[in-house]
Amino acid sequence: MKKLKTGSRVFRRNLITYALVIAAYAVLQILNGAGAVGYSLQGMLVPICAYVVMAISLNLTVGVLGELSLGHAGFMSVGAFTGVTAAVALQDLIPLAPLRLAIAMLVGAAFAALAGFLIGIPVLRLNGDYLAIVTLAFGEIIKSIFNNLYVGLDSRGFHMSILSDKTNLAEGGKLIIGGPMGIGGIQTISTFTAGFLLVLITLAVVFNLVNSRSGRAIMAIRDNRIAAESIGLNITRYKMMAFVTSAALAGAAGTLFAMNYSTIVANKFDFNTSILILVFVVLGGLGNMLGSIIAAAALTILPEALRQFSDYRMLVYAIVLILVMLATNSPQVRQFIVKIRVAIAGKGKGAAEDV
Amino acid sequence: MSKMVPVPGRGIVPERDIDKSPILECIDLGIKFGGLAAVDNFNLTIGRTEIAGLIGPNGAGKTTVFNLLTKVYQPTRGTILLDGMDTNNMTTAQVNRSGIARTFQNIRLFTALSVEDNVKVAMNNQMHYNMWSGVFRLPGYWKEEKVAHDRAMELLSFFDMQDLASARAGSLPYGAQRRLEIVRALATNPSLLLLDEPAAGMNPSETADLMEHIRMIRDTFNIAIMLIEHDMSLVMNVCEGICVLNFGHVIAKGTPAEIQANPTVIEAYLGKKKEA
Amino acid sequence: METILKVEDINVYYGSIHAIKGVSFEVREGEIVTLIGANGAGKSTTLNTVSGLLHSKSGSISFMGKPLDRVAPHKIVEMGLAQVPEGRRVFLQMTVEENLEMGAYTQPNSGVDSDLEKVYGLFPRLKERRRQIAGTLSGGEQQMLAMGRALMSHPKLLMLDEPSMGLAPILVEQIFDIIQDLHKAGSTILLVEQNALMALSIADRGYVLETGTIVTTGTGMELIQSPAIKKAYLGG
Amino acid sequence: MTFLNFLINGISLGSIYAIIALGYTMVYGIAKMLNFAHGDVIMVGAYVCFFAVSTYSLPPLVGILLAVVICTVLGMVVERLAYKPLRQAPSLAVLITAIGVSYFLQNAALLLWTSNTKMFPNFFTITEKTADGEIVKNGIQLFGGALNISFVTIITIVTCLVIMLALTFFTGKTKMGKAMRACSEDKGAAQLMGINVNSTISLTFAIGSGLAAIAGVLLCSAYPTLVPTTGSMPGIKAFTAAVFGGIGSIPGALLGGLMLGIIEIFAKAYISTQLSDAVVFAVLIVVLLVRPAGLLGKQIREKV
Amino acid sequence: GCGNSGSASGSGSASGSGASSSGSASGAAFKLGGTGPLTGGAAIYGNAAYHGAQIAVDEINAMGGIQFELKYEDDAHDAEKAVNAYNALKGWGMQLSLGSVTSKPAEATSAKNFEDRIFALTPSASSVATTEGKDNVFQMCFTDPGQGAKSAEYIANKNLGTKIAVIWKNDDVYSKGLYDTFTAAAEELNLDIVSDTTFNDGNATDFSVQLADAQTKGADLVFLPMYYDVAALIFNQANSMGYAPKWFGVDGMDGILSVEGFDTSLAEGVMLLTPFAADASDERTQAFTAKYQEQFNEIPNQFAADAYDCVYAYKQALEAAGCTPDMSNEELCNAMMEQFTTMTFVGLTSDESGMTWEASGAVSKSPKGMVIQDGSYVGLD
Ligand SMILES: Nc1ncnc2c1ncn2[C@@H]1O[C@H](COP(=O)(O)OP(=O)(O)OP(=O)(O)O)[C@@H](O)[C@H]1O
Ligand SMILES: Nc1ncnc2c1ncn2[C@@H]1O[C@H](COP(=O)(O)OP(=O)(O)OP(=O)(O)O)[C@@H](O)[C@H]1O
Ligand SMILES: [Mg+2]
Ligand SMILES: [Mg+2]
Repeated sequence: MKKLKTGSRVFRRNLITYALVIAAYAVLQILNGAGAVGYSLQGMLVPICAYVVMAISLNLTVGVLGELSLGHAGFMSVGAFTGVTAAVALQDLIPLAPLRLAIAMLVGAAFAALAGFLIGIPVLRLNGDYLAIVTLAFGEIIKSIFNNLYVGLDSRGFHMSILSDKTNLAEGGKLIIGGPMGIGGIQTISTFTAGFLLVLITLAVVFNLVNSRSGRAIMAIRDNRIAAESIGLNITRYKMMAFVTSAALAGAAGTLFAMNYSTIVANKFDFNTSILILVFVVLGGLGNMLGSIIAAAALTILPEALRQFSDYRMLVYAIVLILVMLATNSPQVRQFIVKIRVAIAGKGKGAAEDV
Repeated sequence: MSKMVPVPGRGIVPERDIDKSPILECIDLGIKFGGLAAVDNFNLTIGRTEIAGLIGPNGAGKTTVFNLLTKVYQPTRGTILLDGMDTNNMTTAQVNRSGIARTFQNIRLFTALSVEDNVKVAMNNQMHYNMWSGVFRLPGYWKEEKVAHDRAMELLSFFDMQDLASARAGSLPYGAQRRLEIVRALATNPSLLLLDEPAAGMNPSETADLMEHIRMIRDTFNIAIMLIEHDMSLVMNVCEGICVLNFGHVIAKGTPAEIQANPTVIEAYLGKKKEA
Repeated sequence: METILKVEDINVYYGSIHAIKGVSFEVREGEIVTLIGANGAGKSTTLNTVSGLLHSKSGSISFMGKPLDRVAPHKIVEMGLAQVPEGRRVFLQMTVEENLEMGAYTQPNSGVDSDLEKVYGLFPRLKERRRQIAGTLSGGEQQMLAMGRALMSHPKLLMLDEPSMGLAPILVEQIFDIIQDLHKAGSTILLVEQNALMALSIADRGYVLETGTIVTTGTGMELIQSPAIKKAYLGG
Repeated sequence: MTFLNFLINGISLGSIYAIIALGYTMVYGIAKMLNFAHGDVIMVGAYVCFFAVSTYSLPPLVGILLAVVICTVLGMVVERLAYKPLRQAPSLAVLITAIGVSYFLQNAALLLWTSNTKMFPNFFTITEKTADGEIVKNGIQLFGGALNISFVTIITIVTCLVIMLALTFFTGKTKMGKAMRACSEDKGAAQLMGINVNSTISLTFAIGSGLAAIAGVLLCSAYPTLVPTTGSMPGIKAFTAAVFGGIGSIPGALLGGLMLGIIEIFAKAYISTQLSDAVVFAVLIVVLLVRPAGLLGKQIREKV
Repeated sequence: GCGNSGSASGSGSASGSGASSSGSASGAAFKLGGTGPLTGGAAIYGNAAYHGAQIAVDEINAMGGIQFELKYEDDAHDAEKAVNAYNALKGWGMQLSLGSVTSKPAEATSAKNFEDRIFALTPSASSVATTEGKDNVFQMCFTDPGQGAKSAEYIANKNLGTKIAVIWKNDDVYSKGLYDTFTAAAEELNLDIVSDTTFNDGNATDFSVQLADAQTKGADLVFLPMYYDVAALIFNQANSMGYAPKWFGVDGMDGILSVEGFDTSLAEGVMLLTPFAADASDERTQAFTAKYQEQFNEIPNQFAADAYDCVYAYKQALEAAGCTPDMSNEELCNAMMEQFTTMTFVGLTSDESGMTWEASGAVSKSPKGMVIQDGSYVGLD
């Protein structure tokens, strides 16, 4: 049965991805227990998880849906601010930190999804670079909003104001989001384990979505819009599905990220961050989730690993980035990789195709 | 193939379709691109299970007619009745759901998807499990996927392509790609199948094979087929009724025999030398 | 008649796919040579290798005595070799006329206008549409444009990849007439066709390509008569 | 009057965006790549001119020429080393490489020229002898000083128009320009026409980078602080402007740039300096919804 | 010029971050680490602080006695990278910390300092949140509130202006902190703030609107809670539109006179509260300035001076507490907290009476009111 072959090929690749992620977690935990993980790496574990989730979710938009998004950090931002706000609000209600974090992530994901939906309405009516520029625009708008947003919590509940702090909170009230000041004094309850679980969930969601009728429809639209319409697919519906899912996952990642630092500001989630995540995706390969994971982890660690280059660090980083792009795209190297895949999978056709 | 008989107000219709209402009626259909009227007062009816041919010189407006029927372009004038229903403000997708499927002159496959997925995705509207049952792999998912898989295989085997099921559509040889496009169109359960130059780039023996399939499709699925083709051997052999376009206007309608004999058509399209 | 194009034992790969396996053939001054074969036989690959778009792992190609190995495609065009690529490949966003001008890229500007008129003479439809964006031309109109474009460079050897594809019968006749006119006017033509019958009937010699190797060769007539060919390519 | 002032300020700012966008569009429209390093080439151009004039006290014109030459070479070198190997690769891969180049240029500048702010000299002034000594004028006062149009603005706008006309003519009328468009559409077919694709694309980058140098000088003459990151923000704005005006449309780039500048100033002036960015981008979105192919971009229906 | 300034900074800093500086010859040296933006848009402040500290360390190590090993890591003015940098330093074995140079990163790293019980003395991170609730994090610079309020008082007392405009950066913690406290104080002192406009990273080029607003509302004094590079732009544009109010800056304004190619006449009459003036007459300052110039050929600003002071403050405290490099971070931390809350330190950024610290970590030193006249600072009494 050939079908088993396709099925199993995709299935095998997904399985490998899960396995590698779990293995990586296990190894790190063991080393950590043995105190063999340096402070530097230790401190990066949670952000790496967050970036991995960001990369996978963006890959859903760029790789699977095939639309270039330059504002993905915006959703991370929404997730970060709303998630942390929720966590602060629930501080006393839910003493159990992991549970609080989980709920915070859900809230972050929900708001990001909402943002994704609202943004998707105009965005998805455009194509190509026009769509890209509008995502960039929304990223900037979100940044600018959070830079001017004031949210406080007191006995009477939430208070919100824009441009300047008009929350005038009651006694014992707490200003959570302070405009340019962002959020300070965050309880850092994010943990590597939480991050790891989020990565697994993200993988599961994306893989299962992609390998369902919705996923097929999304990829069909990517490959040929006109043909997709001609077989009766509702373009907007499926584009939106991918876009919103991607946003929601980014939101959860944002919460995870924010809850790892005692402070967070809107500027953190700017155009450069969006671009950085795009770099992860492209470097890892469009539609290739495992690639995204590896790229995100590697490129997050790289600048730290390069610290011994002192002043030349970022210069070296840039050079490495360029060289890697050139290498991964040179026909020779590609052929070589395909050969290896063939050797492993014993089956050349479509091996270059991921998802 | 059954004999064509004239029916008032419907031109000529295959005998077996007489008592059935037509699947498609075009009334005064027309579209302008800038100044140019690519198609102008185009009238045509197609019987339930008719195989109709649309021929004409290059640039006559044949593909444009298909684009109008499938709402890739909105007609600037005229009406399209699909099974008696006006498709006036339908989108391409809606038209497909209400029964028109097509192939394209320049192949448009989902190149990165496997052959099987190209077919399955066309069954999307016959599947009903929602995103969540997909993401959480609920029973609905497994059940429908199984059905879809079996149907896809059945359709592929129809063009004996089942062995290619797992191949990447983009990596198929040219001929196979054209056939896959037809299978994909069939997978949407159309009542009218539009084929735009299905034999283009095929050599005579491949073309002969294609003819067989076209007839088989009509007989097995009991649907109407309308095809554009420049290969007269195919047109004259499989089509029951033929409509000839030139400069966007219908210059002749009739049976293959009539068309082949029609001096205007010879002059504008067929040329002196006879093929096929 | 001296040899214009000489292809010796070329091998072409797409990644790991061995598409052309030791193909050799030659085209002599003033000939029409046709290359026929089923889909995927390697016809286009052969032409693209001659044009320098693809490279042969081994063997050699020489054009008018000069070796073409590793010569850049644009140089090859300057040497007088033009190809009408499969699937037209006209510049969709440019107007018909601009497309034709691109065809004359290697030519001195002085002659361009008269050449334009010549091409318009061959394809009046193009003249009507000279300002239209090529992308909106019908399939056939694009095919005419592609051919006209190639003629603009006064090629010593004109390679046509399935020029009759998607053309109305009457146009197919015209195209083949044009090919013969060009031939009479002394230009040399390498013709790849699905429409084997017509191709062979105007060709001096033909080669039959199957899965990357040349299986038969002979004069057009010989091949038309050969039962094997009849069966495989003439649908007879 | 204040309105007029704001309009003029908007045009001044917009003309700067426009001049950057013009260079951007060149590469963007032809090489079909988002050259995120463009802004940093601008920065390099500005530094070169700065050192030529301030440190080696060469005449401004020489400084500008030097900047143009160096940037042109830089552009071609970068293209050769970083982009050419990716001809066959997906456009996103090139985009990422461009980002790498951008990082590289910024950090190279940081090491070469330190992070210290440099104040760029304003060449575009005239000194007038008056009773009480000389006074340096950097603009024209109208209505008794109520309106002030700086020379930089005037020169920038003129330069923009000249460049726009030149580029439009070049890509639309000249053989080389048409060849560029051919390459941007179908490299393979272009080669079959006898077009040397590599040198053509290389030329595209040469032109783009040369324009970047000019843009850099004008940018810093108008807004004189010069640091290694000077180019990045204007680069993004210019990219926005280019898309806003319609991808590949040269007049569009000019219009897009001007619009962006005017909208930005008006948003600050009449809505809120705090939310101006949000407003600017909101307007951008609305416009793109009304004109999905940008202000002057024409939507080419895909022939089915 | 280009060439030599390049090489200078090259050699200057290459010796520092990463490869740690000399002095550890005598073996036992205190490992002193700090993070700051050495690259990116804010690199200018990070490098200044780092260079200042560098000079102090070299001087101290040359004296013999207490030895320091200095290591600065880049945080690109970003909280996340700052924490990474901090962890790198921690891995290196940092015993005493110079915190972070800029506020937002400092808030993140100081939280780490607090957890790890590694004492921190930041040269220039002035936000309250940096020290708030962290008993072992101290500042060398004024807190933003302190400064914002002081500026307002100063303006009121000297009644420098009746109608006041504020232009601030509304995506920056430092600027926002100063703005908040300034406006609050201004209200109490019923100073009339007629114009209140902002800018941010995205649009920090054109200030015509902000200035026009101030001008049309008839502001006679403009308060600029921002760093000097942007201020330079503002002066430039104000000049070209013929608007010449009184300018009142903050410590971030210091350094404007050393901007290469800046027409200092534009800054004529600019007032600012700064603890440091590079051309002050006292010979310590002059020695420092001279050294700094020949090593990095640029004029040191307040960031450099604060960092320089930090190192000397550490020296004094360590000596007083008789600490040795072999002590644990915990022990050092407690000793330092003890010392800094009790000692008085005289440095470049304080007058002879010196400076002291509250338990909160905030420094109390009298700011110098400065006015720029003919391209140099003159003390405002
Ligand atoms: N989008 C468009 N804009 C402008 N003109 C168009 C457009 N689409 C088609 N045309 C013109 O309409 C005419 C009919 O085009 P069409 O593709 O229907 O021809 P056709 O009959 O399919 O020819 P062929 O057999 O060569 O495919 C052509 O002259 C073409 O130039
Ligand atoms: N870009 C490519 N990548 C991989 N394989 C290819 C590519 N192009 C062609 N092939 C393979 O090389 C072989 C020869 O292809 P080619 O296009 O030369 O055949 P052809 O004779 O021109 O067929 P047609 O009559 O359809 O044009 C085929 O098996 C095809 O699958
Ligand atoms: Mg057609
Ligand atoms: Mg071919």
